[in-house]
Amino acid sequence: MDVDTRLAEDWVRAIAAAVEREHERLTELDSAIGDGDHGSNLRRGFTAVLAVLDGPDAPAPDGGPGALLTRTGTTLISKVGGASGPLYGKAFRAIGAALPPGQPPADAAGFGEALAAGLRAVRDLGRAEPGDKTLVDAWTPALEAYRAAVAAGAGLPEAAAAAAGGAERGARDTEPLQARKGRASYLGPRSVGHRDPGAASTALLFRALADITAG
Amino acid sequence: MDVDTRLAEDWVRAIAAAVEREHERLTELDSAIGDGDHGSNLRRGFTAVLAVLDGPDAPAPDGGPGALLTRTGTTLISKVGGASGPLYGKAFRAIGAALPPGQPPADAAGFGEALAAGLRAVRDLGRAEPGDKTLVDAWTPALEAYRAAVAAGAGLPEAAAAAAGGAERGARDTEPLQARKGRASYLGPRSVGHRDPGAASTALLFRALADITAG
Amino acid sequence: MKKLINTAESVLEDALAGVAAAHPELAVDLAARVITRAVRPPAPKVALVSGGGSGHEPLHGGFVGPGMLDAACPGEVFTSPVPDQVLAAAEAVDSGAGVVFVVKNYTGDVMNFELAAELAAERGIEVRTVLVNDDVAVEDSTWTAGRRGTGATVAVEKIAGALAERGAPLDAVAALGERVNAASRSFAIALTGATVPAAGRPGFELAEDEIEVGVGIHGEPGRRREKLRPARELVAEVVSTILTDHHLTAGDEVIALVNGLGGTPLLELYIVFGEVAARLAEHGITVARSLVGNYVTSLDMAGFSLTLTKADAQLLELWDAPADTPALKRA
Amino acid sequence: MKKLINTAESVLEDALAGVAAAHPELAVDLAARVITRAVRPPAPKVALVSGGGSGHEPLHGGFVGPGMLDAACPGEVFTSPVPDQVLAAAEAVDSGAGVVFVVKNYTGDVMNFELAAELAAERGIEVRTVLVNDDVAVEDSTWTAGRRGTGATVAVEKIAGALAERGAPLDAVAALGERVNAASRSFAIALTGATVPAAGRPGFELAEDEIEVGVGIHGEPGRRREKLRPARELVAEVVSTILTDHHLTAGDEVIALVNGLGGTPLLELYIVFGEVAARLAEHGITVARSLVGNYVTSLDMAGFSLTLTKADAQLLELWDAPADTPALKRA
Ligand SMILES: Nc1ncnc2c1ncn2[C@@H]1O[C@H](COP(=O)(O)OP(=O)(O)O)[C@@H](O)[C@H]1O
Ligand SMILES: Nc1ncnc2c1ncn2[C@@H]1O[C@H](COP(=O)(O)OP(=O)(O)O)[C@@H](O)[C@H]1O
Ligand SMILES: [Mg+2]
Ligand SMILES: [Mg+2]
Ligand SMILES: [Mg+2]
Ligand SMILES: [Mg+2]
Repeated sequence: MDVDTRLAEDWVRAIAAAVEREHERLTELDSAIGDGDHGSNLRRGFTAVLAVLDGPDAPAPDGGPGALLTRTGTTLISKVGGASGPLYGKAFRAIGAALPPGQPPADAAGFGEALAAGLRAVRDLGRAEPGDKTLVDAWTPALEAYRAAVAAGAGLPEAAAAAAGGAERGARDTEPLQARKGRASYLGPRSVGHRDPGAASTALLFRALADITAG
Repeated sequence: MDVDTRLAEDWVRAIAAAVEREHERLTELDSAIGDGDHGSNLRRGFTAVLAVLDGPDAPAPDGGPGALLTRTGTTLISKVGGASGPLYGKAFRAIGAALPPGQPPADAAGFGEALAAGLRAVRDLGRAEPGDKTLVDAWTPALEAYRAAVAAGAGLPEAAAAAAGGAERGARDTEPLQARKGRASYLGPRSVGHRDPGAASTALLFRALADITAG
Repeated sequence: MKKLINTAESVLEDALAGVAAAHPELAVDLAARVITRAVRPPAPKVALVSGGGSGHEPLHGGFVGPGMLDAACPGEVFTSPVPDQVLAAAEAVDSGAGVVFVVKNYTGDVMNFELAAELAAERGIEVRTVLVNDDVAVEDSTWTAGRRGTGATVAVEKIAGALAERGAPLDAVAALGERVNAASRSFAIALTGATVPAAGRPGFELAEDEIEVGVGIHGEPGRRREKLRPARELVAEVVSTILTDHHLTAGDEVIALVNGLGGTPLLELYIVFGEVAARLAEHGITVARSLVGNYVTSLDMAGFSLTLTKADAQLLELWDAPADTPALKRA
Repeated sequence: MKKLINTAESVLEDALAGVAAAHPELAVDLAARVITRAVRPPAPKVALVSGGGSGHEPLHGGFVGPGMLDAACPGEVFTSPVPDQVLAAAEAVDSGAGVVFVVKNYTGDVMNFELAAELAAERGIEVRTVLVNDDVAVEDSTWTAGRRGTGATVAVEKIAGALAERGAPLDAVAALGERVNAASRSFAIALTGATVPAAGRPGFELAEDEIEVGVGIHGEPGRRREKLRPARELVAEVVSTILTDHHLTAGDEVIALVNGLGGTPLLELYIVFGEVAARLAEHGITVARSLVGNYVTSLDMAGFSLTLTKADAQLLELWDAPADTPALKRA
């Protein structure tokens, strides 16, 4: 299974559906250690992304997965706001840029490089280290699990499933951390004991990839 | 028993004590159909009256009951505010004016005339009719009961006891009325079913008179 | 009850100390409880004095200054000032040209200002009283103490104040104040009750989905309780209630005040104002001037009031005249 | 949740429609979500652009006008604006003299303004960013995203805005903005949480006798929870927290802002201000200028923040300079 335009679109739609389903939980997590808008931020963003995909100006079906993901990122940047808008926006733009047009669709290993570019974009912009209690803490183990699976010979479905597991573990593991970046850092030690909302949404993103690639 | 300076002062002090004891209840009544300040208004006023009575500038013990009651009224006017300040203030000033210096202390009948002057002052200023759901509805039956007792030969203690009963009955009887004066009138039919706070405080005033004149 | 106060008893005293510290352009007589301008206007000038219970800030102290009031006398929370206070204010600012009392129509305010007017007359001060009674939630009948005074007070103080500043005589200033009042109607909706510090809990309590319609600014309950609805519907009803009473017709111009009752964010007041403007436009009525914000509050009450003043050239010209007060400035 | 809104989703849109209707002196681009002055200042003039999440009104739209901002770009409630919006604002007001972004230090604001600055640079607009970070409740260390920007934003916008209005060049305006920020410290206490319309309930809930100390303006919880105490004690602690950080000494002059968070009556803010002035006097510090009111709010949150800006002759002179915005006017 390769990453073609169809798969990219399925992924984005699956994320949108997950955000629609889970936005209240994300907002609740953000109320505890942030400002209570993470769910509505992403929901607004992915609603706009769906409108683009369904609109007259949708990316061409033969434009390639890179263009679609780049467009997704651009839309997120221009609709989400907050910390998560630029971070996820830049991430999708970086993933898209790593899948240039005119190339054959990426395989599992190639897509792993694209996901790594997404994480690099997040870290370049947000300057968060692993352990700072941000979405980096879900994305990093997700990528590690993905790469380990690919190295062990897995295809995209298995690698994506591993990544989803890694992201969920990573999100859970943010609970004991004290935040050092973003709004939760203001709480100091009071941020301990809560799951990071951005890490939780990153887990949705990788779970969506696993879902749409699974048999 | 005649109304001398000592009795007038006892009366005022007894009212102050009753207000101190009951101000929360008066405020509660006023919250239901007014603005929730009747208790604190009267409390502020009678606290000031006590300060005058206990202060360096207290009315002279030989100044007569009229001077003391007039002074009480003046103090209420200058400290209470709201509707009840001018009404009770004018009432006490009228009662005081009806007990001029240099006269022998009023007897039960004479004091009845003074109480009637008090009610007249309230009605002149506030233009409330009986049945409008105001302190007039307690003062009017109090005065009637007082006069009936005096006409039947009662002295001050019995007349005051009758007045207290009349005032309490009158206050209770404001409950089914729809207010036509004061803040409660804004409520229209919603004022029905609540006791008028001013009628309730008038009942305290006559009960205090009964208490200090009773054996 | 959670409030930023020292004690319930010292609220007014402590707040006046804050006003004195914050506003060198005002003179605060802490003993008499009177706020005046620090710099007296050139005499003779008709003086405007207003006052009422505290808890409605910036009314009235926030409107003392060139172009509006000469003095304010704040009573205890939700309690009209006492006559001594009003008299002290009148004595402080009378320049011989007379004093206009701007009085909101509540029994307590009316009586206390009336007694003060008598005392002032005894001292040779000429007094006229402008009674503000704009609240259409109250029927003006023998069954009530008459309509309450609310948001129109701001327009009266601004417009009559501007005329006084130009040297108009006592009767003209008073007559104009009455004209502004007659041209104004208000209606308020509350989402929560107000908590008087001395009472310690809200004057009324509403459920999570209830509103009080036709509420007063002292936490007096309204005439009915309803379910909360979208701002658009609430405003449509408020506008039509006022228009029904006011006989405004297409082509008329108004000064519109969307006033917060103290606990409602400005963001929501702008939403309300947007709806007001849209509804009036549907009726062909033009918003010539407007104010959106907290002007006549009711402590921490959430909700809003709408005041519409039918405008004409004179009223607009005076509305636009300079004012320099803590809460209303116009260059 | 009880709010005067149509729907949680349309809050910003509906409020902007209200701003447009209420303020003919402003131009509101409803599509781009940008508020500018209706009358452009004579070019060339350095333009000031600010923005941030909505829910802090009058910040920032209420400070657009002569003497302060050229444009504001309001994001969704408590959510920073998006880069497109900021870019649209910059393009709308750049006269060729460059644009100063006034950005409160929150990760989202910083990132979105940074992306906008890149886009603006691509279009040949010179941009400088003044980062406001005055909140001493947050330690400025590798353990945090740095101090938050709160009340000092008003002083930055007023003072740098006045300098820009006089025709100062880009770097001078930005440098002065930074100097004002560096001279400012803030600290806030909340009595209740704020309810974001889309969330439907308060960001945090406090018991009937609890306060949140060191709270942020987005409903971010503070650093600790305590029992409510008299205003005098709370203020004493807030003042000493700021002074400890600020190294103000006897003889210094300050601009003091006692700011309501949205749900606190002005009456209480004056009580707080009275205590602030008294505490500062004890330290020999003079309040040279002050503001008391709702300037940087947090929706319906009850509570206050105190901002002290160490003043000097230049800052005071520019603080006093003319301004004509909806929320801050100076003749
Ligand atoms: N510097 C950063 N680097 C990476 N992720 C960050 C950073 N700052 C914040 N985040 C993520 O953003 C999430 C919050 O997003 P959101 O609530 O949408 O924005 P905001 O904090 O502006 O309200 C946090 O839970 C965290 O995972
Ligand atoms: N016109 C009037 N005549 C007589 N009594 C009145 C009148 N108006 C109000 N009252 C009395 O005043 C009482 C309210 O007093 P208070 O609460 O102290 O003043 P306010 O209504 O100004 O808050 C009412 O309960 C009523 O008995
Ligand atoms: Mg958030
Ligand atoms: Mg009352
Ligand atoms: Mg009252
Ligand atoms: Mg946010």
